[in-house]
Amino acid sequence: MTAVTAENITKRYGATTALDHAGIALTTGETHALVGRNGAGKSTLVSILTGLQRADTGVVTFDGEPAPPLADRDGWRQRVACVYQKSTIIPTLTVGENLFLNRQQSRRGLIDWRGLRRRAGELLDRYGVAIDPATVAGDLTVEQGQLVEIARALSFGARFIILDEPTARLDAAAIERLFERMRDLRASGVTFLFISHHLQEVYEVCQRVTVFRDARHVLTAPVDELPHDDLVRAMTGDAPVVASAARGHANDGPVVLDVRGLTLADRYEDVSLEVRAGEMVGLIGSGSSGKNALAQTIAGLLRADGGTVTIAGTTPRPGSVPGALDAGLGYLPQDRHREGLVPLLSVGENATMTITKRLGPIGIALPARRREAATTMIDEYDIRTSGPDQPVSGLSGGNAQKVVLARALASDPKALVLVSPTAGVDVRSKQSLLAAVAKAAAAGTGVLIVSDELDDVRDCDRVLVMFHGRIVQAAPKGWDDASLIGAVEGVRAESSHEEGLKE
Amino acid sequence: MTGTPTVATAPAKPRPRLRLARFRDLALVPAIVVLLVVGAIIDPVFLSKANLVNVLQQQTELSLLVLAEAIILIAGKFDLSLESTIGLAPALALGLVIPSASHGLGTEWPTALAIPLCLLTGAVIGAFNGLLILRFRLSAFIVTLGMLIVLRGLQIGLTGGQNLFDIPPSVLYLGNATWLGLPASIWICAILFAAGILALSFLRAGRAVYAIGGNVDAARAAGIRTDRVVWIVLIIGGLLAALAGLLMTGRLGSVAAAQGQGMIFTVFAAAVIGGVSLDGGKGTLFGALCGVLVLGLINNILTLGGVSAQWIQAIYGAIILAALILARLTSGKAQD
Amino acid sequence: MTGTPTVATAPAKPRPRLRLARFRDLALVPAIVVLLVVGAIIDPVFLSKANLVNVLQQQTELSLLVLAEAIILIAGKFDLSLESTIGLAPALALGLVIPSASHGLGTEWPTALAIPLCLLTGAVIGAFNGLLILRFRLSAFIVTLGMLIVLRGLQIGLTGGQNLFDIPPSVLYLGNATWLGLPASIWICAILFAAGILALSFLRAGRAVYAIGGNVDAARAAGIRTDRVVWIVLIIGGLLAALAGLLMTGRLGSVAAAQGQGMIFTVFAAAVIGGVSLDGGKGTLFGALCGVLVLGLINNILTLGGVSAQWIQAIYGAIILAALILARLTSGKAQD
Amino acid sequence: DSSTGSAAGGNSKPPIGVDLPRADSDFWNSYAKYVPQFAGELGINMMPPTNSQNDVAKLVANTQALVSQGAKAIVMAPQDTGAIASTLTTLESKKIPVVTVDTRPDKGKVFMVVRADNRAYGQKACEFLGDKLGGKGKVIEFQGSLSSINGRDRSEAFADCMKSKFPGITVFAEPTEWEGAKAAAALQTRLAQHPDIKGIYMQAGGVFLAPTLQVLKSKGLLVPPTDPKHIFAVSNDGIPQEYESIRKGEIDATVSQPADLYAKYALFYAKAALDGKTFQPGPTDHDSTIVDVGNGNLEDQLAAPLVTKDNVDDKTLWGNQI
Ligand SMILES: Nc1ncnc2c1ncn2[C@@H]1O[C@H](COP(=O)(O)OP(=O)(O)OP(=O)(O)O)[C@@H](O)[C@H]1O
Ligand SMILES: Nc1ncnc2c1ncn2[C@@H]1O[C@H](COP(=O)(O)OP(=O)(O)OP(=O)(O)O)[C@@H](O)[C@H]1O
Ligand SMILES: [Mg+2]
Ligand SMILES: [Mg+2]
Repeated sequence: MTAVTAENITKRYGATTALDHAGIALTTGETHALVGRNGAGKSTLVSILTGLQRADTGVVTFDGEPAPPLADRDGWRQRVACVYQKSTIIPTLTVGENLFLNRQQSRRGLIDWRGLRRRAGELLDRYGVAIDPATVAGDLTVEQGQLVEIARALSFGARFIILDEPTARLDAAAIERLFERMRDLRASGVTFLFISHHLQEVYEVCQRVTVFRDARHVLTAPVDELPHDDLVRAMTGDAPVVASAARGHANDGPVVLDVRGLTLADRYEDVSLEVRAGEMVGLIGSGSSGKNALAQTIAGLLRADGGTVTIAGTTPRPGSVPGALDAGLGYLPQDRHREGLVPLLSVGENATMTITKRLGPIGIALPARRREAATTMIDEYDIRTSGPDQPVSGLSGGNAQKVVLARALASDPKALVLVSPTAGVDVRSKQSLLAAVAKAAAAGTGVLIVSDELDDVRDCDRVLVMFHGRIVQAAPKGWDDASLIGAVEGVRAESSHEEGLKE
Repeated sequence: MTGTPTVATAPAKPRPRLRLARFRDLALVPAIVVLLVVGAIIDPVFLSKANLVNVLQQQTELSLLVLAEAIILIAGKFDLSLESTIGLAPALALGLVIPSASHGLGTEWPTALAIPLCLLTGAVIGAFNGLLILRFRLSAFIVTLGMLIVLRGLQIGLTGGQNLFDIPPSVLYLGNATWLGLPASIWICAILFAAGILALSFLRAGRAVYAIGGNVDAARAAGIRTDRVVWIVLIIGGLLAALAGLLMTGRLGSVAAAQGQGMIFTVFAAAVIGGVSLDGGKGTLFGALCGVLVLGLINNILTLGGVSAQWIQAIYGAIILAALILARLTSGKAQD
Repeated sequence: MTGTPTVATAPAKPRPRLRLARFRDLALVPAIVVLLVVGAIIDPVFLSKANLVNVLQQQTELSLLVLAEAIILIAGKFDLSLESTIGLAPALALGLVIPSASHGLGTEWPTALAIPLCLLTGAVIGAFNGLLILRFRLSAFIVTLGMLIVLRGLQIGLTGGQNLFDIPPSVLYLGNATWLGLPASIWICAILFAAGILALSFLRAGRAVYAIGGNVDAARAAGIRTDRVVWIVLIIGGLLAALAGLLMTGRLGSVAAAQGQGMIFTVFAAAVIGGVSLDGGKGTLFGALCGVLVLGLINNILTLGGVSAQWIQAIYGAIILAALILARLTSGKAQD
Repeated sequence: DSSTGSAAGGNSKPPIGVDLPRADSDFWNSYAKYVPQFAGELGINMMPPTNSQNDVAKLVANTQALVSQGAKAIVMAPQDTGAIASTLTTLESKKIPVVTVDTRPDKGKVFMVVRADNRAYGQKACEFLGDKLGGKGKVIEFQGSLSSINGRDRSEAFADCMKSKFPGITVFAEPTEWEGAKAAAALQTRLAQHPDIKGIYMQAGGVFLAPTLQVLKSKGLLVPPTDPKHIFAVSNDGIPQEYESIRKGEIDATVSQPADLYAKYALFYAKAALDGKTFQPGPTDHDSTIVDVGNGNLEDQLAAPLVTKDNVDDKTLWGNQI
């Protein structure tokens, strides 16, 4: 009955032990969750289970038989399909070719392109993905790319499928469709290993759950027997923090972020919003709703076609990041790897990048002062690092995110814009990140949280909903999830457009 | 912004994209037409069959190097040492077969071995580059930069800096023969380019080259033996450079001690003008071929036009730079 | 034991990491020591002050180019055209001041303008490269490859391919003078390297260079004016190359039409042996300086050892290649 | 015959094509200046000259272009002599006579080679230095590129002569690839190693003269021949700067490579070929000898005078005419 086992797996990367005698066993036909904090070793186990890397010790078996040798890629692919955490779409090739990479149908030795396109179209149809197979993959949105990857993984017909954080960047409807498919496949006997930081998803689709902590296996149990708090405790090793920082209701402070009639062609249109000092405002929307472009415009990374952004009373030059920062903005970009961190530089240097002016006179940045400032931040935000001189590339995802947040808060901003602040961050780090944000708000900063996750905006005083480039609804505290999700997905968008807006 | 908020689905992308991609391949064709017209205006001789055949023949060796470099670039690697291989491979092969009196190495192996030895040398150089790049994980730029110097030094060392001119007729043949009214070297290049274009478009191994250049981790995850493919690509690169060396030897009737020196800059210029990206995964061999033709025509027109010797290099450089900028503007994407 | 526990700070973060990073900077120091020993064994003259000063002086121009290239590489860009700037900048400046009879351009501007004009030319070339790279979003490799050809062509065009001999003493001065018993050019290089090392370590703008090379999007989002910094870096690169051209002109007493030709390969080899990465964001100027010294010592030892002219290039290339491989093995990281 | 030929300038005389070898040396730039001048004097219909930029592939391409434009005779100066064999064969088959200047092709038929004897350059330099040094001491030689035939001829002749006539002299032969910077570095290093070096042979004054003088000056060795510290220097080319230095006593001699005669007699023989004239080995009317160099090729070996302080002001030297 065991479909897959991995026993006693150890894997080291130089000084880091990514897996330490860890293991997992999956029963045929179950959907098995694997959870753990950032850096617990989940993705490393995935790369060993899919034959991309060789474990230092330990064995993997499929249906009781030992795994094929590493060189036998086809052997592995018949046994296990995988959607990896990092995209494996090749941006320069078409969607169709990505789907059938290295197994293109050929006729008399030559690839049959027409047949390939047809089969790709059929495959995408089967999984309800409305993408032309002739599209160049680099032109897809993140979610479309992920759908293509899922379709490809399913298309191998393997009876064991691994999904490494597939939902991290999908919107609610897409997640629901994915779960629907997973249930169908499970009914036909497919085994799943499902990795996610969203614990409610684990309860929704999984039967059993395995927890890794610090590279070791901690427990495996049926989800019914493991209440949410116990699961968090298993992951973090201590009790979950529930309370968030106490914060007065602030609706009377000065306006610190004032967006008036902002328009950027094809991204968003005529957007206006206000954030007051001490206020927390959420801005949610699905993929391609334009929320991201709006945040980038406020930060000065994009220049709007029309409209104004005013930060704490000054209007910085449009399209100038230093201008926005000088006016008192703190900004946490969407993707910490792409826009947040310089991987080769130290934690200290990354954390102080926006406040170098304070590190010394006449353009000098004194290392001693930098280390001092960074040490303060490390303590304040509980960043797990060997010190301010460690290269930031050695941090786990959650800690890396804290460095970016610490930097956004370092300049004591009047207004703070956070984009997807908890993406790919484990449950514990999520809480401490949001607590740090709430603390800043309590100290008088106006906060705008831009996200596609309701969990990120729970503490907010108001939540704005963006759809197709416009703000279509504004919900005061005490909203109900269902109506917000409806608005995010565009249902009732027309009717709520006028009445919803507060200002 | 269609303003009809229904359930959000992925917007169906229409098909013109593919057509556009195909057009991008043809981006240089108008440039070639313009050059043909300009050439015809400057000197009526330009359009004569003899002159056009000359232009093609003069570009054959360059085009083989560009073919090699384009495939290597598409695979996401780099090979600067091609410009030394084009000299060393025939020099070494000839050194082994010709008598010491003609500056041979004294081995005087059978003449029939010259061509196989030349190609073998090219392949071995490619394989050695591959060893350093793939096994030692060295940057391809750096390895092949070092090899560029070493190989040129080897050639000077082996030949004592002499030109080899006592070339057996079998070696001269390819660079000199005429097949069906056209120089054999033109046929060879045409066939190799056609084979390359077909292979990169219709063979799994060819598509693997694009996949590796586009995202090597993804290619590996898809079961492509990335190291092996890259290695083979580098060996093919060395082989093509050696073949180019043979053609050049035949065409010029000797192996110059400096054969190929300085060519690598032109090779890169042709490939990039032709739309091949230095980042890997992008570009076509047809585009690269067009790049070679453009450079050849410019050269021919500058010669026919009698541009002053003093300024010819500056003008040539300026035209290349302008072509690069135009290639950037028409492709519409940032290059780095 | 002065342990006076004052305000409790963060749990004493140890500093060994920093030390390790500093050690990596010193990776080439053992190699330099080995070369000094080998040189002393080969010829006792090697360790004489005169010889060592010669080695340093001969490397001054190269070291300035390496300084320029290292900063540009750390910023994540590329400049191949430095090797033409080192010739064109002094040639143009001199052309404007010397009489037509000495192959000047006929303008005969005041001689005092020569040095400012030379530096200005370098800066303008850097700024033009920056314009093409940053405004048109062209690949730096390609732009500067084109500029390499254009600038060399301009020099030949302007001077008619002549070497310029009639150099005013003010221009000769820097390459010839002796300050405190050492050639002025050595002092200049030492001061500029020291300034560069300090600036890249302790200035905000210097750290910005590393941030841009490491991740330009992150640097932009953190409020660094990335385009402006890169532009300034490219201009400084051109300036340094022009200064190197001045020193070379002074040392050799003329501006050769081919001044600097082929140097860029050595520049890259020195920078990479010294630990500067072609991917940007990695490496130090001290390491690059060590790379220059290593190459200079190897050259000097090969000359003193009287290696045969026939094989000297191959041996030199092989040593460089070996050094690159060793640099890779000791740094322990893949290079691409 | 080819109907595509578009004769240059509507001149009825058969057009002659000239390819210049490079645009980056003083010597060849002087040659380039003399060519149109003598073409006028000889009444030749010369096509606009092409330039092969020291690249044999360009030389071949240029030749083909000249032929398609109707050239009836071609003057070229292949710096890389092996690589034109096929081109010469093609031209021979088209009955287009070729005159090569400065270098002799290793293989292939030409109408005439116009050249000064490069071996004689090395020989003359050796004899001059040997005499001045009295047959003993140390000499440094800046060799040209090993891959250039002229460099090789000069190196070999210099070495042979030193070995046979002045065995007491030690020669340090420095490879320079014709680069001034390499020569300067080698001279500095050798002077540190052997402060008693007494002679210098530069194979090309155009590139080596200024760097050598700079190094000597910085070492305080730029002194008149009367001073015992003087280092005897022989150069090669005959450019005006060398004459300047000889007058100042900085160097002692140079071999004048006759740029003017190269241009004059190259065009002369090209015209003669078209006029159907033929030549035999033996002395000529212009102080030179035609020799048979094998392969049925003739070579007019022009006089290449050694210029010293005694004859440096001779007005007939080309270097004194520009
Ligand atoms: N290629 C690598 N080289 C060095 N260290 C690595 C490498 N891959 C992973 N690690 C380290 O191994 C540990 C486990 O990483 P892994 O990616 O398996 O974590 P994860 O549980 O998937 O985390 P996340 O939830 O953030 O995805 C981490 O400390 C990580 O930094
Ligand atoms: N660089 C770009 N150029 C042109 N259009 C873009 C670009 N990036 C995104 N878009 C398009 O602009 C619209 C708004 O995108 P934006 O990224 O602001 O939305 P988002 O809500 O943040 O989406 P996601 O969550 O997928 O990032 C979408 O239609 C998107 O496809
Ligand atoms: Mg992971
Ligand atoms: Mg988004």
